Amino acid sequence: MARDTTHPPQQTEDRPASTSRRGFLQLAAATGAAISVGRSAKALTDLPYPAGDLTDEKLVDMYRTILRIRWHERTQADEMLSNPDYRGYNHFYAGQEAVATGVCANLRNSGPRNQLDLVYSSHRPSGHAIAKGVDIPKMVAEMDFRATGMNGGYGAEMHIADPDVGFAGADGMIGPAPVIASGSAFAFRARGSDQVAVVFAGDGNYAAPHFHSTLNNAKILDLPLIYVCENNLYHQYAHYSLSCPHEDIATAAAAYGIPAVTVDGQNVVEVYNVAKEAVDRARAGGGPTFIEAKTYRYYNHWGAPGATAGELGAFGYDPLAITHFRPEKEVRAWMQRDPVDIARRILVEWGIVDAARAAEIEEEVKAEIAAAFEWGLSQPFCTPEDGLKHVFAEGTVPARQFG
Amino acid sequence: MARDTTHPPQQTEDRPASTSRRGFLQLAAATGAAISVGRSAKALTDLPYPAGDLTDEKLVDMYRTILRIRWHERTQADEMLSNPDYRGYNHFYAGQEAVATGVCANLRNSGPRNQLDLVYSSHRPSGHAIAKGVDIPKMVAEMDFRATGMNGGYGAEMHIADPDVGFAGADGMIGPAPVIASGSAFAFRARGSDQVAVVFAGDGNYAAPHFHSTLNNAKILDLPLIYVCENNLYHQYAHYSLSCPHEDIATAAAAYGIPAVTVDGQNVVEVYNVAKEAVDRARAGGGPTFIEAKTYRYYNHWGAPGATAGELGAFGYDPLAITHFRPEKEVRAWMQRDPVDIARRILVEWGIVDAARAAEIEEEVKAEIAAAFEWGLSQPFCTPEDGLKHVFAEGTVPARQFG
Amino acid sequence: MAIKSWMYSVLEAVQHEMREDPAMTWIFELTPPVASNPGKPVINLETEFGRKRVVNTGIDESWMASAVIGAGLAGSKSATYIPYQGACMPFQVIQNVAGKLRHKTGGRAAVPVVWIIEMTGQTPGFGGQHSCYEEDSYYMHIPGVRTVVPSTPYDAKGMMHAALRSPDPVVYLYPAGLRTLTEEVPDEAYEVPLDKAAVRMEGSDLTIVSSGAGMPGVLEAAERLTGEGASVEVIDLRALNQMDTETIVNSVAKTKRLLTVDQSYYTLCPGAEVIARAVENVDGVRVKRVAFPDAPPPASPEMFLWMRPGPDNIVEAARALL
Amino acid sequence: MAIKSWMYSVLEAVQHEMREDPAMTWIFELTPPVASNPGKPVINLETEFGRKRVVNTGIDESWMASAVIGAGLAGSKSATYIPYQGACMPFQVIQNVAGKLRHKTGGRAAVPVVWIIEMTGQTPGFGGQHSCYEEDSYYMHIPGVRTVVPSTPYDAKGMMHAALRSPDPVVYLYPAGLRTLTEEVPDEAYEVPLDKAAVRMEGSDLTIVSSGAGMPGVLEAAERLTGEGASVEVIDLRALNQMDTETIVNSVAKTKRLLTVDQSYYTLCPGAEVIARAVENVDGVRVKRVAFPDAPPPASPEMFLWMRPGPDNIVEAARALL
Ligand SMILES: Cc1ncc(C[n+]2csc(CCOP(=O)(O)OP(=O)(O)O)c2C)c(N)n1
Ligand SMILES: Cc1ncc(C[n+]2csc(CCOP(=O)(O)OP(=O)(O)O)c2C)c(N)n1
Ligand SMILES: [Mg+2]
Ligand SMILES: [Mg+2]
Repeated sequence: MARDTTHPPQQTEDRPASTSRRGFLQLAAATGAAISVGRSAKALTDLPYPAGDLTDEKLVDMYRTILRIRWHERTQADEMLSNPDYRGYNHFYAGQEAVATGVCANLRNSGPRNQLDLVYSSHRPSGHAIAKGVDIPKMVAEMDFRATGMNGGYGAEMHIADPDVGFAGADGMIGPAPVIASGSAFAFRARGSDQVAVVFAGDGNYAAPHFHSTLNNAKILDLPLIYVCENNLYHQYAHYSLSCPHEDIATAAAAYGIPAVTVDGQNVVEVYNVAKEAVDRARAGGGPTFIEAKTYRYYNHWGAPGATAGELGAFGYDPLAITHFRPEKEVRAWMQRDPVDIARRILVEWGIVDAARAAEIEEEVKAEIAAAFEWGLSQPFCTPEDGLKHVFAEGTVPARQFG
Repeated sequence: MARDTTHPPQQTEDRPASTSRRGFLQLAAATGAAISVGRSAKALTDLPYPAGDLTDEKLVDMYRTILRIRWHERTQADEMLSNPDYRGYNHFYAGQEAVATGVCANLRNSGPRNQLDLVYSSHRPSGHAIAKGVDIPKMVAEMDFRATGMNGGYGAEMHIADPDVGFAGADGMIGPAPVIASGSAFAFRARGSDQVAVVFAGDGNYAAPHFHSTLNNAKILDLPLIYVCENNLYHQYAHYSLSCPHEDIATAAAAYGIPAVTVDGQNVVEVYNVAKEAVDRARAGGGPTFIEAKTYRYYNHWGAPGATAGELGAFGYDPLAITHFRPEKEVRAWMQRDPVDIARRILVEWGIVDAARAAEIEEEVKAEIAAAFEWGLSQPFCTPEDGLKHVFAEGTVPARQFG
Repeated sequence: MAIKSWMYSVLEAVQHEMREDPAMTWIFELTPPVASNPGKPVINLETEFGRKRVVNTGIDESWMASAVIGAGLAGSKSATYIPYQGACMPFQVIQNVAGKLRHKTGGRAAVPVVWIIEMTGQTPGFGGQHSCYEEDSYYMHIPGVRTVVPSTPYDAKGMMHAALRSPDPVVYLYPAGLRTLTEEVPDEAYEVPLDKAAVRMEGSDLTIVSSGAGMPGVLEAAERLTGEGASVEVIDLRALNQMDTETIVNSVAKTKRLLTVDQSYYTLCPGAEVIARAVENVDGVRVKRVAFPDAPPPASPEMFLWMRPGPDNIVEAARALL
Repeated sequence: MAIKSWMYSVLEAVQHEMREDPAMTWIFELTPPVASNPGKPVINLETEFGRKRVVNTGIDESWMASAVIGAGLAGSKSATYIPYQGACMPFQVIQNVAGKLRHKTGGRAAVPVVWIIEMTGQTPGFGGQHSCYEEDSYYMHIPGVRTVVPSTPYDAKGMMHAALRSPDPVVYLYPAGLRTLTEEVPDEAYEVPLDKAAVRMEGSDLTIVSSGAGMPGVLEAAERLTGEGASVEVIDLRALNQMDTETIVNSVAKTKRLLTVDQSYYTLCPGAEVIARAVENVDGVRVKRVAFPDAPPPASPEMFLWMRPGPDNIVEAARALL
């Protein structure tokens, strides 16, 4: 959809409108306060530089990606809550969509394998996977353990991977993924490639000993690694302040001499911008960057306890949490700064699409996701004997359960 | 020996002499430059506060401890170089004596077990062991695998331990010791004891993932842990700058919000002072401290290659080092600021002992060490079957080598 | 005495020992030391003993495992609960430090600590990295550490008492799938030894040896085999290191037929050791081994449930031996 | 062809593969990839390939092991040399990540990496933490990883080629005590398979199975037994996982007597697996197992040398079986 550049968004300051793309965005950035929701929208006002290379198409794409992640989650949550035959599960990412989206929009997500940027994910992978461009129907099938799923039903949620789009995969363990990602970055540098490796890791990962290995070696060896710390305040039921002495985890990274920034993880353009700087630097041989995105998840740590079919988020105390839990009003407060809303408002306020078209896009995405679930959940179950395959590149291992 | 407080050391500045202990030491500290050797003795001039609680006896004791470590090493090196029957080995500590000595002089090294401060050492343990007060003859026997050695010949150099003096022991592995030491500190805090745990670890330990675990948990839990980083510039053959982005490793610790200082590791009083502050803080519940002692070892990483019987230090390139080595002139330069010389000069210049008495003490120590070797090397060898003991607290495990 | 769940029984033992010994500590990560049981008071170690003694750490099993070693060396009995996801994070420090400490110091160091290490592989759908029932083999090869794996709430409590009172370091494997078991468990403290197997059923035709999460399936299979007229002897290893050779050998000397059952991978599963000890000591034994194939556990329940040894597999393998 | 040392032979293979593949990397810590051999050019990978491809890291075996996994996932063949002191630091990431990657992704991920893991226990006087010859058991229980242990310079080179060309991750155990061995080794590239045992001596009375550092002692003992008139078959396992069952079973079916020899601790030493496979497949086999006791290796040479299985022990155990 064409954007009417002669129609600047409402202004709170008296500044001349500009028809140059760059100027327009600067202006748009400056007007953020006008469209903020509830709290001062640092997100839209403090852009470190205008997202000068963001075409309308890219902005719409990012909105669509955020919606895909959101509706994949909501649909899956509804399945979990109301379809007794559904066997999948998830560590929901709802609330954090702008992080994966803003970062991955900077990456090479298709093309020959040896050109792709690699994304390493965590136990909370479906948002990262969608942002990196995996086939959603196949992921849906995978999460319900179907033979034609993205990983043949071997992996399921916490272990999905799609090398074809450079999604190196989920890693269910806290600790190893960032170190392994740094190894990919090491390989890129060794072979003179301008690929970059990105790892998404939670605030919980900070305490793992691997955190030090990752950052120290990334710095020492000048690796094209982007460490995206999604600080959603909690690891499982514990607040991050219980295991981290820093208010900003980025402080820890800065100590190594690594460029480290914190960013409002709810605003996709802001995330995009800091990620762009990081990716550009890494591609140019400038070494690692640490990005801490301040964000929040709307569901509890795992699954859908506390959630209601048809509604976004989980409320009430997490029944799985015994001695620690997060306050319900904290969840509701964060939902006021929803990444979907913010992305939509950016599009509308910047005049890229109008509200009707934005709603239409959301309906398109909903339909796409519904179709993905329909396809995914109609796929065949796995063949038991296939469990003996893929241990090694060739052959099968012997069955041993029969004695 | 009585100190003549009316006879102040030579002064380079015009300051009134004081007969108060505190004043005297302040003065003495200020005069350090006069007794410096070759390079400006930051060591003696920059004492952060006067070593006000240091009695003459303690100062002499520290001198004696330094000498014990030194002569134990020199005697052992000579054994290695000229006695074909000698089987022991060492990672020599010569050059670093003031670090262990200054730190351990602040600790509780005798008394009931549940009052002792604990020292965790590294693969370079004999200096720490002597400073903590182990029985030297038994250690000598242990290092030559004798049945009556400190650890019955089971451990030998890199695995010695003496719980009776709170020497928790050497740990031949790089990484675990600091984390384990933090566990002792955790136990002290949990049971309301004012004991402290001290770990000595090399610059090489910085890169280990355990470094992060140790400091992070020490900070978060406010543990009475003192991490003494002996930065002797090299781990094995690699300069620490190859694996650490900080000029001062203390910077890394400071990032956690842990009080972190660097200290001239060649000056025992300066080490004593910073350690005192750390120990006092830890005992009072004030949490951890990181001390980086800048120091140097006179021998190569392991054993006596490059050394000559009867001479201190090893010169020429380490034949064990293939692609990396340290320059000989660096060794010689550091030997100009020898911890034995500096300790001796402090005693003499501060009027605690005169040069003749200082020399006499050295002779006493030499004799003591000679006797330790005589006793140690006349001890019986181990009984083969005893290898099956001490696997568990009770009993022996079966022999399995006979089929 | 009351019907108690596994976790309640275990925490009863821990609570008892912590009351006895004010220096004792407990370190956990995401499994709070809290349990309730019908008709019994809630146990919450964190609130009862306070956060100096009962600590919730960050996600750093290496620290947890190392910290209890340090606490032990400082003279404080100490235990930590390692969730299954981190089951091998502490491996090196247990293998190359803790297990060697007493011996390398000539008996002068004691490490009176317990690592409760969760094992899983009981939940279909949790595959790959989240489904490991393999630690039994890794940990039982370590000398100087007692590695045990109880299979009932009664043993779980008694072995926890024994582990916490032992002067030796203990790897106490906890097959998380057994958390649903309940049985009569005494309220008072008692010990179940850390080096004795249990004969769960006596018989003369065939010896079946298993441990931990393998036991419920073995007992079910043994019932069925008994119904078919076979006389089956069932041994629950309980102690993996030091293994109770005598109980195995006595049984096999009688039955001359041995079936081992493991949820661990086939190659070097505990059953391999059982078989080797049996045939080293008794001639003419016929053996079979049922185990998880040498493949990671797939997520798909269809694949996983087919691969994990169950009662049907055990019955069939037993029939082939009888 | 020339008489070459172990390390020279291995680095020849690495050098060859790195010349073939400009993306291949090598990560080391304190053992520089440098070797010389009489009459041959010095090999120095660091100077030849530069510090972008050949990296000397800090003391962080966890990073080294993980980095090669990441390199492999990025499509670069990669190898790392882990010194024996750090032999189990990378354990978790090999066990719970690398070994499971291909399977959990349904075959979509490949980890073409080699971890050269030093084992020791060959140097009397280096006890406790510095004397571990036990990793064979730990690593061979991991599915999805090929664990091998060559025992001759010829195999060392051929298996290094095979490992570097393998699409599977390979734990390549290197018994450092064998570094003094030399033999005729071809200059050109060749492969020795990663899943085949070698019959080192043929015979009909007794099968002796060992691997790695156990082999020189076994061969010496076999010579002596042959001198005494016994017909001994000697098998060098080479592949620990997947183990070559066929070669073992064929031999034992013939000899009906099996002696396993390991420097690993007795409980769950590789020999336990050999014995279990043998008796599962062949009835009426008499077995014996020689291994290091379940005790950490003491520093004292008197204790250590008595405990470590040597030719005398092997000869005696064999005589008792014959
Ligand atoms: C080594 C290890 N220990 C424990 C766990 C269990 N676990 C899974 S997710 C999680 C919390 C992670 O928190 P964070 O990194 O903040 O990510 P978030 O869940 O908030 O996205 C924990 C403890 C694990 N997966 N791996
Ligand atoms: C985990 C581990 N990896 C490797 C080694 C081998 N190693 C022994 S000492 C040493 C160097 C240690 O250097 P540093 O910490 O600076 O202590 P220094 O020798 O200088 O006293 C290394 C790499 C080890 N002991 N442990
Ligand atoms: Mg989090
Ligand atoms: Mg050093």
